[in-house]
Amino acid sequence: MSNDTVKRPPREAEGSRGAEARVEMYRAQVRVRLFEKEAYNLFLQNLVKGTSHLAIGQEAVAAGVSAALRPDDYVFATYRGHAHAISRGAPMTACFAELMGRESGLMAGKGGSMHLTYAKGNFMGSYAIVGAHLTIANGAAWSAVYRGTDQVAVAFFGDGATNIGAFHEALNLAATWKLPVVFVCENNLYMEYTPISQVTAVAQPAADRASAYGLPPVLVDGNDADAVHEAATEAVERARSGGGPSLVEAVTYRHGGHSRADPGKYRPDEEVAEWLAKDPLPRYRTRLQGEGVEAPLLDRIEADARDEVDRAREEAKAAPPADPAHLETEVFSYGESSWRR
Amino acid sequence: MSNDTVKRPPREAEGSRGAEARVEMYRAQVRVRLFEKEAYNLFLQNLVKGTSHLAIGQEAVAAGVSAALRPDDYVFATYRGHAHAISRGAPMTACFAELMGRESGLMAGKGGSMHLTYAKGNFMGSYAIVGAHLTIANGAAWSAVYRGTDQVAVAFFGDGATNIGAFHEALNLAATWKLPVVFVCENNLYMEYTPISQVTAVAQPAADRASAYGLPPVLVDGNDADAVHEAATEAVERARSGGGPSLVEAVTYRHGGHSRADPGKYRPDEEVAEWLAKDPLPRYRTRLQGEGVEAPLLDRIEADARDEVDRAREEAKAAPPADPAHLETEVFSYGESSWRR
Amino acid sequence: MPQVITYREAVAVGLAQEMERDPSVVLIGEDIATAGGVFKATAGLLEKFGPKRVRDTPISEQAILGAAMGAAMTGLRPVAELMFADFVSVCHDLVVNQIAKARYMTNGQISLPLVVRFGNGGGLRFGAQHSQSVEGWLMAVPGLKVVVPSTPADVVGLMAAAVRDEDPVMFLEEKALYPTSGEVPEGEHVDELGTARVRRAGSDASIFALGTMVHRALGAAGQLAAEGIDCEVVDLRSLVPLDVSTVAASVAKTGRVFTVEEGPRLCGWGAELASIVAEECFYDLDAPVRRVTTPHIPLPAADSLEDAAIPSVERVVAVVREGLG
Amino acid sequence: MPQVITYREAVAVGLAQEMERDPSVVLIGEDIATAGGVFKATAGLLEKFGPKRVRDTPISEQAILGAAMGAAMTGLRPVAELMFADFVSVCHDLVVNQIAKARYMTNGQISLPLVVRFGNGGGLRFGAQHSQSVEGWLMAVPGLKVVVPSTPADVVGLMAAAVRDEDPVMFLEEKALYPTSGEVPEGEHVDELGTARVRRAGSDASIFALGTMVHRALGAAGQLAAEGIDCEVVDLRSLVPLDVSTVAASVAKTGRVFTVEEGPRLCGWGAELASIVAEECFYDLDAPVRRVTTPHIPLPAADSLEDAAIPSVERVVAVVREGLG
Ligand SMILES: Cc1ncc(C[n+]2csc(CCOP(=O)(O)OP(=O)(O)O)c2C)c(N)n1
Ligand SMILES: Cc1ncc(C[n+]2csc(CCOP(=O)(O)OP(=O)(O)O)c2C)c(N)n1
Ligand SMILES: [Mg+2]
Ligand SMILES: [Mg+2]
Repeated sequence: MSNDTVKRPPREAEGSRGAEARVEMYRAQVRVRLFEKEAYNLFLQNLVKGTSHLAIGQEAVAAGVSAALRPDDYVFATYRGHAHAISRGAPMTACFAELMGRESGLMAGKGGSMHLTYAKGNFMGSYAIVGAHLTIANGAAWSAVYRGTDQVAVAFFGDGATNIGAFHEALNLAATWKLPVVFVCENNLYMEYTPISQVTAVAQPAADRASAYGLPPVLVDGNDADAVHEAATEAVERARSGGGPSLVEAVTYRHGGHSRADPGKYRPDEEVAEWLAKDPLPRYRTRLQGEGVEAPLLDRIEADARDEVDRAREEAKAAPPADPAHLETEVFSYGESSWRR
Repeated sequence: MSNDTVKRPPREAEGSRGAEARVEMYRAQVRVRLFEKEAYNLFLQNLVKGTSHLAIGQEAVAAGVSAALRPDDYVFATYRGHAHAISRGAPMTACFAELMGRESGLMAGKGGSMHLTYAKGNFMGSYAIVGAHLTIANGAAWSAVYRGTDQVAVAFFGDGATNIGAFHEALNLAATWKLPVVFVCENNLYMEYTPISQVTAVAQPAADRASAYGLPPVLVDGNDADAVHEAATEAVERARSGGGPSLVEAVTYRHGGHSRADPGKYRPDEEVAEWLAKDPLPRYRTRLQGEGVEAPLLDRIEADARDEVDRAREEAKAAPPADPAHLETEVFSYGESSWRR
Repeated sequence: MPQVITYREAVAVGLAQEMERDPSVVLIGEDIATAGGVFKATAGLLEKFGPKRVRDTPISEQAILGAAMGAAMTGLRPVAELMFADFVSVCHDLVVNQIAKARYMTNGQISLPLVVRFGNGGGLRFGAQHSQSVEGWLMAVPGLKVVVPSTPADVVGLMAAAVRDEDPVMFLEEKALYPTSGEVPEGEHVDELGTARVRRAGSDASIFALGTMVHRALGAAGQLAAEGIDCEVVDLRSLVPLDVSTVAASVAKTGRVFTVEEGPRLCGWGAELASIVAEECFYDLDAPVRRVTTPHIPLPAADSLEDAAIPSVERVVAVVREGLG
Repeated sequence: MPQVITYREAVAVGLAQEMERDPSVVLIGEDIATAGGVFKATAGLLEKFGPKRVRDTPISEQAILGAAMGAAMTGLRPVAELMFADFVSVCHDLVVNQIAKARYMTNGQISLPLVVRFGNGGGLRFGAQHSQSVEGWLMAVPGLKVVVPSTPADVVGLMAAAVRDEDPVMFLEEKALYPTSGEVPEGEHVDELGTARVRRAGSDASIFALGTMVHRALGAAGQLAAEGIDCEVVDLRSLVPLDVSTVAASVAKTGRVFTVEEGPRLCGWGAELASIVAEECFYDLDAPVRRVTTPHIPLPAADSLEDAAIPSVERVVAVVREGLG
């Protein structure tokens, strides 16, 4: 075994459903929400130069699934991957720095917002060609089985990805080989601007396809971290114990547009209002409080996250831009780009 | 409308299920069987130089579906497409000549066995990259709807094609746009050498996927031209009347190997024996006779086909090889290949 | 009176001109209808021509190109958008094995009058999977025509030529040029595929460029003129067919050849052009052929890196100066 | 004692050598296990290494390469077969956007020690969709290494080097060479990527070739020698890395450059090589660089046509003779 990303010893297992774990799921959602809002501000200030795809409104999915995972599990995400990167421990400062093209960025500016990767946290990358990473997640799962570990691979993707060929190939291979993969479809009802229902032959783009791979349909409320966590825990256990892959469809909504400054105006006002009312954060906070978690603790979590985000943003802003001296490094394993010998 | 392949006036409709039509389905199977046997002989004599994929054992599918079509419908096939070409009226002489690389070949030697095309019969080609032509058939169907005709497009493909991305994309688009396409999966239980069951997450690779596109499962005995014809007629009517696509899985078997001289030894002897006993030709002949069709009529059909095939083979053998003077013609519409202006 | 419009607007102008003329012209692609395209290049066409002729698709690029191909062989003239040019990779089979080869394999039984539109190239800080210049990939495939306009007028005129062509045309719209403006002729405008344009006449050196890089080459020529170096800038406009005679005439005049190419170093159109010159214009050459390209790297996202990667006016100036020095 | 084996057998020999050495080497592909591959190049490996290490897949090329990529980034060294090289088109995204770019985009966080094997090239009368030489497509993509062996010994040695390499290597096996035989060294054999070989020394002209075309170039050199023309034949073996110094040394010696390339004319490795020579060896050149290629057409199926399309010994002889005349 040659690649040292796999040698890290697993940290202690997470995934308990106790009150503490649920408070942590709240924290996870708050951290992402505040990070994303700040990313948007930086975009409006023209400090994030390329594009960025925010997960505001969808935080419960990343939080619920991540809490069901072990640190040595593998996670693969899309261009809408800030939430997943942060959930796997990617430092916020380096994330902001990457978005702003700084030398201290998570990938030193080479990847940008759409490609956040944090191999130290087994966050194996964000992929910007719709569908591709589903097949790659299979590979990580296959490798885990081959190496005799009980690691699980998770791939997050959107509703739109269910109509691309790679989705089909990935699901069939995973099911046939009984790979330990959890495919998590974040169905936010829209592709870029087109409603998924307009271009899909079935009502639930993922769940209604599960049977085509011999899998049971799993449909959850993607704005409820507990529901997501429960479904994910079951799927992860199934994968870890040799039961093969799962396809989980979490129905959710992005509060903003698809990317950058898209105002998302193609969506009916009532629909937006309805989903804003289902905002996973206040909903979860209310639930926790209803179950006896003290408000000051939750306030504290919010304040801590605010501080963390503010600090990270300022640090990142202060960092120098990516250095053109490194333009040609890391094309090949010997550190540079030369195609000559 | 600029392409003159679409201007041909439709010949009279076929598709009746009367005795005469069924005798014609027998003839269709016999013609293909004898053509294919001859093609194999030519291969063994090294007169067919490239590869060839025979449909011996699968003739009932082409016969049953073709009898349900109108001459102005569009047909798309795979590299295993001799049967479909002949069913759409491609002259046997030109088909043999194409297999042997002759100037008089159906495509003057440019295509070969895997790419038989006979646009005059709306046989829109044989495609050798698994799955691609399913998406292309959609285009012909879309065009028919756009032009306001009631033409239908049919795509034949193998069981193995159900696991490639293009299959999924084609089915979803066809179902979403309600295109008049009939997708006919000829499930002969094997890809090249690997059983389809070994690499597929569901038992019926096509029928068990229909629901993923909101379609009903259709599974028929592919060794029974009547059963195929019935299912195809229903699917074609549905398509023609605006009901959208169908996915028909016809279970069948190839008597020989995948291609060329493959002896097909990876298949258990009992399995081969079982399927040889279900040979669609003697079975259909027996049925017709049982229903009162006179033996001499059927003998006559066989003898005629034998004559036709013999004559065609000899004519093709006598033809000169493809002329290198035409090597660079028909790359572009102005007749040649120049990339310079 | 000629109008000034953006390169982005020119796409819709060109398409509308052809759609009005010929009812067999239809558009498909992701988000091209209601949203007017992610680059807004098809804005207004749904409103003008209706949902039958301007259709949104699922994220299924193979299905998109397959639909275009099947429609083209049965009487329509589809124009398919692939959004970012990088996405040609998910439907490469349709492009290289099906669309490019159908006429030849069928000995002319099948014609494919279709256009594929791509948002091509970098400069927008989109990173390695959304910034590629794919004209070299396409040029390498027999059976495809490849066009890269550099001005709004060329977008309109070459689009018209592409739509009217009986062969599949890969139409590469330079993303970095969408916001740029220029004059377009009044009335119907139809240009000719396979014709290069000398954008600036000169006698000391020939700079061959394409798309976005034409403007950088012109910028460089301007600076070099101030130093007394008189460059000819040739906008190739079309890679297939390639206007070799205009290339050769320029080389005969200047004897010095430079190419300015946005793609990475290996096997791009610059290599092909250099090889044509080295074979056919050898005795006209007074100095080595020099190619300016992006280094052989994936494009980075950070602005400081992307700016260092893609050929700049300064880099072109430096290479030409050194090449003549 | 060196053994004589076929090019086809050499594939399995090379793979077995590496699989014995390193348990992280695994194979996947369509029909590679039970059937031993459609080219029979992996025959016997299932029996030797078992179904865990040699796995048949569905017809799902994207899934195959995705599995290889995900496995490579998590500790395995997969070798994936794509059967006919033409099929890279159905998983081009995995090759060009994912595998090629992962290390760069992640600034080295991800390593991809994997090999993709392809049955490359024509000559078998398989027609346009099963005969392509795709090395040019792959060479054009930053982040990929590209290897094309021409002899059984090179198959073994370069396969070992490819498997041991930390980067993704595209390993193109020439279908037309599978039945050819040659000596392979005894014992472990590991070669080096990026090294060209002078297969025949000569002083009048340099002929650069790859794979199947190396043998045609040697055939031509033999005939030309009889006419008193002394050709050097350089087998490039590897396009990335490219052994530019061996190329340049040969050009310095002969001053006359010919490339013999199986792919179609535009934007292949021959164009790149010609452009390198035109840029870096300009003052060594005594005559135009001449490229021999297949015309810019899809490959036809008929034997008479395919033979006329792909460069033949006679064509190489004629071009060199004319080029020196
Ligand atoms: C193959 C491919 N086609 C198109 C795109 C452009 N694109 C980027 S995101 C997107 C919409 C994806 O929708 P969905 O899968 O629902 O994910 P979401 O953005 O809603 O999270 C599209 C079409 C792409 N990146 N890759
Ligand atoms: C994309 C692609 N992958 C692989 C192949 C090689 N190949 C040709 S036929 C075949 C088996 C196809 O099996 P199936 O779809 O069941 O059709 P059948 O040959 O049984 O009619 C394979 C793998 C191909 N032509 N295209
Ligand atoms: Mg979505
Ligand atoms: Mg089959």
